[in-house]
Amino acid sequence: MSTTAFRTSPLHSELEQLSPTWTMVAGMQAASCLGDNEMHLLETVALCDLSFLPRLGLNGPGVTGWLQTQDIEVPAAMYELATLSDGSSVVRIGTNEVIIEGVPGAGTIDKLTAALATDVKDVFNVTRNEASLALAGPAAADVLAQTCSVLVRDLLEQALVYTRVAGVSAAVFQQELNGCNCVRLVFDPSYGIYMWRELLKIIAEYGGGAVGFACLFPESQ
Amino acid sequence: MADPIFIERLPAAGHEWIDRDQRLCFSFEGRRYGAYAGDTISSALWGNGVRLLGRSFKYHRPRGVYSMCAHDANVMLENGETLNIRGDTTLVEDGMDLTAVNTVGSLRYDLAGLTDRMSGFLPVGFYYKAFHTPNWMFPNWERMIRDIAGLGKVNPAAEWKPSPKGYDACDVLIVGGGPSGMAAALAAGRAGSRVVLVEDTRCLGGSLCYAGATAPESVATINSMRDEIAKLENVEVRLNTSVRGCYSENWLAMIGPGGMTKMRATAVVVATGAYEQPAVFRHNDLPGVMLGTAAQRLAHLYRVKPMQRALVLLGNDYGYGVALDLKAAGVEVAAVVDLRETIGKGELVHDVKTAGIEILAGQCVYEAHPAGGLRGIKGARVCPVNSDGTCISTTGINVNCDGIVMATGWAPAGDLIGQAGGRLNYVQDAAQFRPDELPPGMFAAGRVNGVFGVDARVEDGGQAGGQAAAFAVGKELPARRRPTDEIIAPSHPYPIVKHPKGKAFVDLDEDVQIKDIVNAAKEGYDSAELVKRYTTVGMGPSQGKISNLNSSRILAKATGQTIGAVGYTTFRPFTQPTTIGELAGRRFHPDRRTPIHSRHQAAGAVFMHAGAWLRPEYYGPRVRHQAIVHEVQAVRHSAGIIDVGTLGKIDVCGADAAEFLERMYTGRFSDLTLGRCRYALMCDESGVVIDDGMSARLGDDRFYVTTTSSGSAAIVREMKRWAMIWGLEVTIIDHTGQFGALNLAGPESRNILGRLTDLDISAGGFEYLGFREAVVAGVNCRLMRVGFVGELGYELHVPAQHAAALWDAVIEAGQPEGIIPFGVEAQRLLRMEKGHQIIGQDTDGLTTPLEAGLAWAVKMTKPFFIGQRSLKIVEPRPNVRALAGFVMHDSTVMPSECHLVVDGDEICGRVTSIARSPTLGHVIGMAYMRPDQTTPGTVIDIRVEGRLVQAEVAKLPFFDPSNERQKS
Amino acid sequence: MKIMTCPVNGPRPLQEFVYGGDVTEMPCPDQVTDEQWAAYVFERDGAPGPHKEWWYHAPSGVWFIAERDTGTDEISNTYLYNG
Amino acid sequence: MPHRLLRFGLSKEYNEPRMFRSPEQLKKSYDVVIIGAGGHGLATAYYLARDHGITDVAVLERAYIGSGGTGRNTAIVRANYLTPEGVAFYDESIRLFQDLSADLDLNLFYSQRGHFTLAHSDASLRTMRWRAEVNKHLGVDSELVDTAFIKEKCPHIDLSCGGHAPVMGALFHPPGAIARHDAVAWGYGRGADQRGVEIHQQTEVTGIVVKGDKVTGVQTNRGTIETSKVVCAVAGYTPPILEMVGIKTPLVIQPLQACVSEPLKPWLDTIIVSASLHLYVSQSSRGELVMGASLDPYTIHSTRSTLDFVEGLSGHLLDLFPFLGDVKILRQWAGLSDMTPDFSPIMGLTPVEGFYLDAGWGTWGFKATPVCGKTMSYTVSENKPHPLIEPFRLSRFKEFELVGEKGAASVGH
Repeated sequence: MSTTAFRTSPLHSELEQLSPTWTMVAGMQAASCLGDNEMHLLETVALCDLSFLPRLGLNGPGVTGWLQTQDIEVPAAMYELATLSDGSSVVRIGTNEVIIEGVPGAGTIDKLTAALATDVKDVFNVTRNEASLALAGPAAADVLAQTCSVLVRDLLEQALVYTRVAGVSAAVFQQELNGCNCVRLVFDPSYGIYMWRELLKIIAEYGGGAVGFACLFPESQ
Repeated sequence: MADPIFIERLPAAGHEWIDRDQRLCFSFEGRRYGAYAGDTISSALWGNGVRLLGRSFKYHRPRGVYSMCAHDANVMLENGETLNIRGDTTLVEDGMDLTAVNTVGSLRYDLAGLTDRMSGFLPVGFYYKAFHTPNWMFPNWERMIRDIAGLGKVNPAAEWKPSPKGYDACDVLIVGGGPSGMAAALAAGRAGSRVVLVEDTRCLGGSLCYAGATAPESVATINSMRDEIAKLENVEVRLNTSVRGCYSENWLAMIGPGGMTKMRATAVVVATGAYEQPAVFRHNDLPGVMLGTAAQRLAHLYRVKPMQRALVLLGNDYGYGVALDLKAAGVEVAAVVDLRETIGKGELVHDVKTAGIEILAGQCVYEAHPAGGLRGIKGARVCPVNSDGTCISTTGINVNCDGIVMATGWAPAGDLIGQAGGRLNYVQDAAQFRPDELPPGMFAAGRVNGVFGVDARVEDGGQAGGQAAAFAVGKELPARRRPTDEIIAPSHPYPIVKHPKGKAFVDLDEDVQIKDIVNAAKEGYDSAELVKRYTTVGMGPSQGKISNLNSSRILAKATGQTIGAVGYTTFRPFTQPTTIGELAGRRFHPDRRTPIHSRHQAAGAVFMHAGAWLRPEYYGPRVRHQAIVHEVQAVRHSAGIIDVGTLGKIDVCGADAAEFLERMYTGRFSDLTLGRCRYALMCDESGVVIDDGMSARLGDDRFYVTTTSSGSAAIVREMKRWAMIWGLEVTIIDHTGQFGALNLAGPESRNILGRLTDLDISAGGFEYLGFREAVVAGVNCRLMRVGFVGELGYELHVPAQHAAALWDAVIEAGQPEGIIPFGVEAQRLLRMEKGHQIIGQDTDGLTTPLEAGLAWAVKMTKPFFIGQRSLKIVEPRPNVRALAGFVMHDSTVMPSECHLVVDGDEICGRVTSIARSPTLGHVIGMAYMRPDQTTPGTVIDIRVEGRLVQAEVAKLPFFDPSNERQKS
Repeated sequence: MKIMTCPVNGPRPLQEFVYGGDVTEMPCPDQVTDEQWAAYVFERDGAPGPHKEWWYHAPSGVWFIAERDTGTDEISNTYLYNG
Repeated sequence: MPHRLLRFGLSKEYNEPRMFRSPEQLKKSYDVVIIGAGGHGLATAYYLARDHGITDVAVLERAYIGSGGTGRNTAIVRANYLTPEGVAFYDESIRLFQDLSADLDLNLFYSQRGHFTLAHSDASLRTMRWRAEVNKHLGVDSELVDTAFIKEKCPHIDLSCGGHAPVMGALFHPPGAIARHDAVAWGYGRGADQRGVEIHQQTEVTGIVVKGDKVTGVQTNRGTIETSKVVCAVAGYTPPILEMVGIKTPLVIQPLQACVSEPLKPWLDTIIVSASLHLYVSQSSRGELVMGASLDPYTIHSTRSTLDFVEGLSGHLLDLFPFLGDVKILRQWAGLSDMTPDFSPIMGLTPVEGFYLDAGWGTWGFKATPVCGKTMSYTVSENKPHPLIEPFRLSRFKEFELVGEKGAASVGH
């Protein structure tokens, strides 16, 4: 079975109102640019929708073993993020559970999805259509502190935490994108619009705003 | 308009808090006054000679500056927007227009002031002893009492402003920026801790900012310590920030300029200082009578001359310093009245003597002489007194003065310690409470710790800071020893003088007098808590900061106990009144939207809140009822599509998946073959129905189950727990938010779906209750042939990011048949025509499957399922109620859901679902009734608005009993 | 605010957790009297003191057991369930 | 001014009689020992003495009169329950409350305000109608009302609820009232004391002597007492007492928190409850807003306060009354609720002869105070359950005959 239809970001309708430049990434219309003020916003704090990044979840007793056959080493430690050769990252979120997140142009996820098509024993595909945001810029830490009891300075390098942000369960981790230190939030897409709006309200108080993904993934242009 | 009244201040001094280059203008009770930037409302008014600043709560007695730091509630103002503004601590803003709260008429001519004259008739708890007979009169009395009581008026037009709220953490939090707090910050900072030092005033220094003669070196001390602190990068100072509450594990609520910060501190140093306590004597509440520290604050911080001619009533050497400060401020000190028989030998005493101020030892102020209708004082009578507060004679001497300054002792500001579960003990020699057992990670320093000398406070703070820093890193605590303290500020054990005419106030907030406490004790309210509850002492806006100690003293004397035995009432948050807005913060309301939300908006959906979800109730522009009928007819005659993405969607995977479902659900699933799905009903351990959905078999080791929208989170949780307890090889994958789902229903649905997939969906190829995985409209899709609405229908489940595309494709494909989206209401109606129950609407918190007509979905013969054992207990019993369908041919009066099914006086049950069926053309419904009533044809009575209407029990389903349509 | 240490996610504010009640052993349904079964379903140990409790870390979906004194609210130990 | 106040102004001395004596020591034995000098215990003592002539009664209190739930609740009285059993029971309580001030000759500030339970969803609207219909069927004044009616009675409320789950209607219960909770205990205490009952404060029960299946005595920190009848009326402190007699129940203890604002001029005349917002609020005759929320989410036997509670409550309060942002909260506190699975109390006889239970008071204990006194005193003197409390028997659980009041809990717990 193969999917040909386009994907839609949970924030598509919100982004649309900001009259963005749309760029097709991994089957999704993604907002690459929201105006010419973006670099300036990044100097305070900016909010960016990264829901277009392909994500694949795997669960089941066979996961680690099978990934090895696919030449992917899953970090032994829980929540530790490892970066693969093509820039995708892999993280263990349970004894038998793993998430892989791609970046524009990376092939790992397509490869694995194809391999999974032939039923693999004890490896179960977990759909990971989360809403995925980046808080970028110096004030990102302050914005997070207003919504989450886990502070940025508590976040370890290369590790994610599952906590609550603005009352919503979310995975939070730090990531440097295009030289810009980002706080990444990944959570249930049904909360996407709520979260987007609340964060924008707070960010506005810092003089920040929404940006397209191109300023964090310039090479994808 | 006349120029504002403005009286010039005392000559500028180094440490003053006012900015003489900035003149402000504000009005109070209709008159305009000048002020300097940095003035608080109280300092500006007092500085302009205004003495009457407020009225008391009960007797509406005139009140003025008392503590000058809002430890009393004398000066409470409103400006039409904000209410109960604290005059002592609120800065004057240009253009403010203020009035005092709780006056009848005006502050100056307050009609309610009469209550003071009648106070003899209104003793402690008077309201418990009248107004209740005759019974019918009470509401009128209560109205009157309510109108008199209460302080500020709320403004219903006031708009809500979001207030920021943030989390923070530090190693050592130091509460209070006085000498001990600053020393603690330095010690902890130098030890390398991440330190946050909070001070609730505008600058560091604490009491040293206004210490004057009581600590001549103070300004130098502050400056040097402040500079040292500034050098430490790991010490952060937060001014104008106060800690309002301390909760478990050093979780502290702080309010500052940026709203509320929720601080987690590994260690806390409480350096909150002490509340100066008033003396109690007749008319001790009138304008002009104030605490020593209040006079010092006025004189040093705001350069306001507190009065012209002062009488200083004191019980410690500190008071001598206050007398000197007054003199330095140009106040004529009429005399110093020292409650102690033998006066101290300290420097300050000596200076007072040399200053030629008369000292009256072993004397007390027996009463103040009111002036101008209680709006001030003109003198006082001074009498010889014993240490226990009894006057040796009451003739005494009269002293003229327009102010009485009281320096008789302290109570530790131990609120945070108490809130955290620490204890204070009464220390006889210091005549005050002192921290005893402190909870782990909490340390006290300075005056709150009973240490008063400046050097001693610095030393004490240093030790506390050192201990806190050690605790923060789990090191052993360095030893602590009490610094030697040249005590100039102990407390007098009983600065309280009775007067036959009363009006000697213990609690100014609540107008509680000495005799009130004594009488309460006499009546049997003889413990600290009962006295509080009966007299309301300490229950006012300042929560007893300057009344609880004297109240305990009086109670102890009245009951012949020690103060230690009487103790104090429980400390509770907040240390200062805290606004609801600050606590509420931004008010996050997480709500959920399905991936198809924007499509519904475009289609004119009217949304309803279903738990956190927003769901289309029906689609406009038609009005509600017409829209629903329209949608129902589309489904019955052609095709409709509904977003069911809110359903719980769970993958149950693993070798034991089938066994797991056998145990979780009442039905059988081990025999569910590949490509089939089945209704799934879940009970709790007591056999009560809690959830239902569909379960489909994706493979030998993989099932896909749906749950109710509201139940999903809890069901996933419970599945995970049971899977673990049973030790089954099964993995629970929650796809609820990750999947979108829609239900394509109606006779035309097969044709429409056919255009979107290569899957064989012919009647034979994809039968009723079949399950398939196939590509539909270019999307990997899970298809279930279900019949919830009683038509040929397909539930399509796809990854959330593809749901919108699928929805668009189906709508597009259905154009020839005129497909339309339908909402929750239409679906409810459709399923009812089919007699399908909705768990939670047609069942309640105690319904078993046996009562709900769901016995068919329960396989009691299985070895085990959750709730089975309990059902075995109730199964043999006759049901007390049963769910059945009914129809109404005459529906001029139509019942609503939850109208009762009655038989005479007996309640037999209730209507759970009812509607006029567009398809059948009459009213249909489901109701609980007595089992013997459930035979079709039986006529049941339903009470509607007091009258009985008849309905005829009918067989379910109402529509398409042979299920031909959904199976077609 | 109360802090609880999830064996997997570490110390977190209590709001991130869901309380799952005491850990109780389900008796074998066919070997108990109706009364014994009712006792299992309804009766609780409501007295203050050390309890073994189920707790669930909602953001990560982890169930674990906490040994907590319901009188003092002190948590002495938390660990994953193992049979 | 009422003539009753004249005596104070006219006499120099304050000659009010003592409310309750404090007996020097415990007697060797009593006919009945009641554990807990809260409203329930003292009311039981009062009616035992007044209606059943049993005056040789000791009421034992660990701390001070009314120190438990009596002085910690939000003082709301209502009868708009869901089950016929519950409605009949609480309706009798209201009837007793209405004359109680006169009966005890103490003004309890029993103030009939009208009680609104707001519905924010069609589901809760259904439950509200269900309650209204059952209430009316049993002659209790309750009605399902629309938003216009709510607005008329409570003009300042924001029915849009700040755009989150707007109010769709409400269950209106005119008899809903508030009262001065402490005074209820004081009044019953005085009444009992005047009739010879001994109230012993600072007296903690350390054990209960049971011979065979019979109660024979009570051990306290002040010595042992012989008695054949013990009433346990300690609500949130029940489980430890039950351990003394080896009785198992479904009771679990959860704190219920409340808070109070500074006094305001009257603006809220009704009692407003919202289950979905976890909020109830009324304005006391002193002018304070008295506010409560739902139970704390887990078991703990301590009355500590939490910040989450008052943060959440403040947010929800602003949903309904957005103009209260500047109003200040003075104090928060907590009490212990002894919860049952069906949200109905557990009352009456127990497997231990002579041990009578008055528990399971969860969040509805204060409103039941008078009727508990009435029915428990009957039950104790007759040694058989009063008809009104028969459905609340402890054995209902093993009989799987619960009395489902969950739907009528003032706040969704």
